[in-house]
Amino acid sequence: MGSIAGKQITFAYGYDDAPTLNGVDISVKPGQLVAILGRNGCGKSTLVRHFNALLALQEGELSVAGIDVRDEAELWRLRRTVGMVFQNPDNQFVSSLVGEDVAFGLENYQVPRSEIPGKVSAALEMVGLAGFEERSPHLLSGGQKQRAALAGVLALEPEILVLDEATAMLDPVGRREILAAAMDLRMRGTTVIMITHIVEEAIPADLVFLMNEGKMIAAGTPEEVLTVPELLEQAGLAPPLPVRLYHDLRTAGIALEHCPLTAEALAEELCRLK
Amino acid sequence: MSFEIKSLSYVYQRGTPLETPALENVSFSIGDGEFVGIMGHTGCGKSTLLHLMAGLLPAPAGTVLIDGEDINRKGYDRSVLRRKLGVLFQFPESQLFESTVEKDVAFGLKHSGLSTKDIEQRVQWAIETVGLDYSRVKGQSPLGLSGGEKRRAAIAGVLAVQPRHLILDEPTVGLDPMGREALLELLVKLNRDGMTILMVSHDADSLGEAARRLLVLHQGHLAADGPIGQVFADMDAMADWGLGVSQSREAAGLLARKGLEVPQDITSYRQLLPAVLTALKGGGSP
Amino acid sequence: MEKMSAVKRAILCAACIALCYALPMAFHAFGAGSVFLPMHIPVFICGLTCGWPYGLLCGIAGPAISSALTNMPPVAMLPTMVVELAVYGVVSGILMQIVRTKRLYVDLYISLVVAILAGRVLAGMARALIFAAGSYSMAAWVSGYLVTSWPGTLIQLLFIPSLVYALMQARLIPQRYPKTKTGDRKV
Amino acid sequence: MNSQLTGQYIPGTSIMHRMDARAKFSGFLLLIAAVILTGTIKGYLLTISFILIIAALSKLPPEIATGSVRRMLPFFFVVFLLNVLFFESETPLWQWGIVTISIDGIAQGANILLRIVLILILSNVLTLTTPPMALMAAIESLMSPLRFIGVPVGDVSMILSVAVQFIPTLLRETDDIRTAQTARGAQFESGKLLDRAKALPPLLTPIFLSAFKRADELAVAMEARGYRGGKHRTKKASQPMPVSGWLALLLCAALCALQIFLF
Repeated sequence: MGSIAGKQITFAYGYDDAPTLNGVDISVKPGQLVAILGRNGCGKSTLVRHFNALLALQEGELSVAGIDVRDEAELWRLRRTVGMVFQNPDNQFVSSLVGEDVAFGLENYQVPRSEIPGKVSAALEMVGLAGFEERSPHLLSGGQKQRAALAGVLALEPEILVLDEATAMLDPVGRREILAAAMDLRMRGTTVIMITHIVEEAIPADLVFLMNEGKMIAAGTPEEVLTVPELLEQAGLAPPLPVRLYHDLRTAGIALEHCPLTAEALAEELCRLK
Repeated sequence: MSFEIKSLSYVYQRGTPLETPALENVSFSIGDGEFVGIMGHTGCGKSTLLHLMAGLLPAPAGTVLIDGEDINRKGYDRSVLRRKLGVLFQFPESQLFESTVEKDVAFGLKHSGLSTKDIEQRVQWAIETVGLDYSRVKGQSPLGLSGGEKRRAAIAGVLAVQPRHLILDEPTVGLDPMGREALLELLVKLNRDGMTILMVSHDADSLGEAARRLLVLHQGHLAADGPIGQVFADMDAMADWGLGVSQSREAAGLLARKGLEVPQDITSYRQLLPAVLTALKGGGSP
Repeated sequence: MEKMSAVKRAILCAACIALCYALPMAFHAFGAGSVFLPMHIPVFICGLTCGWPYGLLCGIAGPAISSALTNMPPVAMLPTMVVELAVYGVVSGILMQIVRTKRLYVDLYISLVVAILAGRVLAGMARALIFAAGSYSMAAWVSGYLVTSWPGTLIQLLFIPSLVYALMQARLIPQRYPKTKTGDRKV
Repeated sequence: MNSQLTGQYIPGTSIMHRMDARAKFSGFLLLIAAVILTGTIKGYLLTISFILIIAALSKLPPEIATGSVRRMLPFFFVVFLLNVLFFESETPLWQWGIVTISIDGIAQGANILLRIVLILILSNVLTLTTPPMALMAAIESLMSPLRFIGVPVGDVSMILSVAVQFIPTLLRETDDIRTAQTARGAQFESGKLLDRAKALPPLLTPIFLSAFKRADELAVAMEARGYRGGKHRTKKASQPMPVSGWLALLLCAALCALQIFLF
C-alpha cells in the first residue's frame, strides 16, 4: 500500500550526454506527505515519471506500492495506483465537459457505464467542485481547473498521488486550493508526493527530499532539511524567511532557541527573547 | 511623465449579452524612472489595462499619454511607440521563433534603420545584460535552450530595442528562486539606469523587493495607489481585494501582534532584518 | 527520444485538427485571409510528423469540424476540400516514411511538393466529378488550383520544412537523423 | 472569442431543431446526393420545393438561412463565368481561342449554380439548428459502422473530442502570440502580399510550437490516466434513433430514389 522504494535510479534522455538522474535513492512509507524539492532541471520531474512507468527504468531498482515498475504485465495496475497531476492546468483535459473529463480515467479502466456517474460526482465533491459536471473546463479559474484535473485522477482511487509542480502556474488563491486538497487527501491515507521549487510548500510535509543535478543531496524531516541554508543554497533554493532570519540574527549575535520554520513559530521564538 | 492615464474605461464584448465592464474610469500617472507594481485578483482588468497602456488595444474611452503624446491620436506613429516601450508578456519564451538566438533577439530591430554593426552590438549587449554567454548562445537555436535560458533570451529580445519604458506581465511565474532573483536584480539595475518599469504580478514578495509604488486594481477600479509599504501596511484591505502581501510584511504583522515594535510598512527582507534587530535591542536608535 | 507513441501521435493530430480551425481565424483577424491557405498548413505538418493515417484524419476532420462550427468552408464546399486536404495528409505521410535520403530538408521537400501536386490534381478531379460531370475544364482547374493559390503555395514551400525542423529543435518530435555520439551532425 | 463554441447555432424549438441530430446529418447527406442526382426541370421543381419546405420548417429568418449564399455571390459569379466561357460545346454562339460561349454553357453554369445554392441552404439549416457538440456526437456515432472496415473508431472519436477541447485554448494562444509579436514590432496588417507573407513565421512558428507542446503534455497526462487506445475503454452508451428520425430519413431516401428512377 502506497510505499515507494527506489535504489540507484539512473536515467539519461537520448539527446543529452549527461544523465538526468544519477544514482537516486528514495524511500517513502504509505500515507506520508512527501515533498521533492529542487530547482528547474534538477531531475525531480524525471524521477517521479518513473513511479508510474511513464519513463522506463534504465538502471537501478524501483518498486511502487509493491509493484516492480519493470513488470510490463502490471503496467496498467501501476498507473491506476499512482495518480499524477501536472503543471499546466490547460493541458490536461480531454473533453469540453468537466464531467466527461473526470470519467476519462474510469473509462480507460473499463469501469461499467452504470458506475461512472456516481464515481464522477463523488470525485468532484472531494475537490469541492460538486455539480460541475456540465461546466466547460475553459471557463474555470486556474485553481478550479487544477482541482478538476485532480478529480479526474482521484476518481480512480489511487494509493499514491503525485503533484508534479501542480501549483507552479497558479495564482496564490489557486495555490492554496491545491495545497488544501493535498492535505485533505493525506488525511484520508493517500500517499502524496509534491514536486516543487517553493520551499514554503514543503514545510507541512512529513519528509523532504532535496535534489540537485540529478542527485539526491538530502532527505529528512522539514526541520532537518529546511533549516540548513547551505544545503538549500547548494540546491539553488532559498531558505524559508524565518530560517533566513534565524541565521542572520545569529550572525548578529542573537541566538534563538530553535530554528523556526513558520512565521508564527518565529514570532514566538522572538517573544521568548524579549 | 512617462505614462498619463486619464479616465480610462473599457467594456468587454460591447453590445452583446456578455457585456462586462473591465475598467471603469481609471486615472493615474507614472513619472520617468519609477518602478511601479500592479496587483489585482485574476479578472480585475489588469491585463486589459496593460494592453491599453501598451497601445495593443485602442482605447474607446479615456486617453493614454506616453511621454506626453496621445498614443491613440490619428496619425501617431506606432513604430515609434514600439521602440520606446518594451512589453514582456507572461511566458515570453513562447514568442521565440528564429533559427538562432542572435536573429531572434534582433527581431525587434528589423525596421529600426540601424546599421548591421549597430544591430550586432545591441544584440550582444542585450544577450549579455540578461546574463547569457553571448559567444555560446548566439548561433544556437533558441528552441534548444533550457527553460530559464529561453526566458532570458526572450527578455533580451525586448531589451535589444533599448526601450525607455518596460511593462512586464507576471515575469516571475515558472522561474525557480535563482531565476527569480536574477530577474529582479536585472530589473532593479535597468531601473537604476533610468528605465521606467511597470510590473503586473501576483508575486507580492518580488514586488516587495523591487517596486517602490503599488497600484491595486479591484473590479475594474483603481482601489489603491501609493508607496508599496503604505499599501501593504493595510493587510485587511489587501485581503478584501483577494490579495496577499509579501512574507516579510506578514512576518512584521505577526511580530507586532506579539508585542515586538516592528514598523508596519516593511515590504522586503532587506527592511525586515534591521527592523527586527532594532526592536530586539530595545527599540532605541537604529 | 525514441519513436513517438501512438497516444502522442494521436494527440498531436488532435492539435493539428484544432489548428485547422484556429489558424484561419487568426489569419482572418489580421486580414491575411484565405489567400495564404491557412487550413492546409496543419494538415501537411500532421502528415509529415505523425504519419499518413493521422494526416488522413486531419485532412478530413480539420475542415469538417471547422465547417460544422462556423460553416467555413461552407458544407457545400467541404467534399472537394476534404479530398484535397486528405490527399495532402496521406501523401506527405507516406512519402516521409519511404523517402530517406539522409538529408532532412531533401526528404521534406520531396514529400511536400509531391503531396501538393497530388492534392491539387485529385481535388480538381473530384470537383469535376461531383459538381459538373465532364464540363469542368482544364482552364478552370488551372485558375482555381494554381493561379489563385500561389501565395498559399509559396508559404507552404517556404515555411513548412523549416517548421518541422523547428519542432525537432524544440524536441517536440524526434530527430529524424539523430546525431551520433561522435558528434557528426546530419541535417 | 475564448468562450464556449457556439458555432452558428441559433437556439429554437422548431421541428428541425428538435430532430435527432443523427437523422438530421444523414438526411443532409442523402439530400446532397439528391441534389447532385437531379437533372431535369421537373426534378428540380421537386427538389427545390422539398428543400424550401425544410427551410420553412426550421422557422429560421430567411435572411439568416440564406446568409452564406449572399456572402458568396462573387464566388458564384466566377463559377458561372468560367462555365459560360469555357464550356466546350458543339454549337458555340461565339468563339475566340479557348473561349467558347454557348447555350449549353449557360445552362451548365446555371445548373451548377443552382446546385451550390441548394446545398448551401441545406448546410445552413443543418448548422443553424444543431448545436456543434450535438453535431459532432452525431457524426461520431454515425462513424461506428466504419469499425467493420478496420477504422479504429474509438481512437478517432477520442482524437476529435480532444481536438474540440483544444480549440478555445489555441484561439486564445494565437491571439496572445499575435499581440506579443506586435509589441515586439511585428507588422501583420499592412504591406503588400509578399510583406504580409514574410510576417507570418513570427506568428506561425510559435503557434505550432506551443500547440505541439500542449499536445505533448496532454498525451503524457492521458497515458498517466491509463489511456492505451480507444479499444480498451468503457463502451459509449448509445440511444436508439427515434421513429421521427427514421421517418425523416425515409422521406429523404424517397427523394433520392425519385430523382434516380423517375426523372
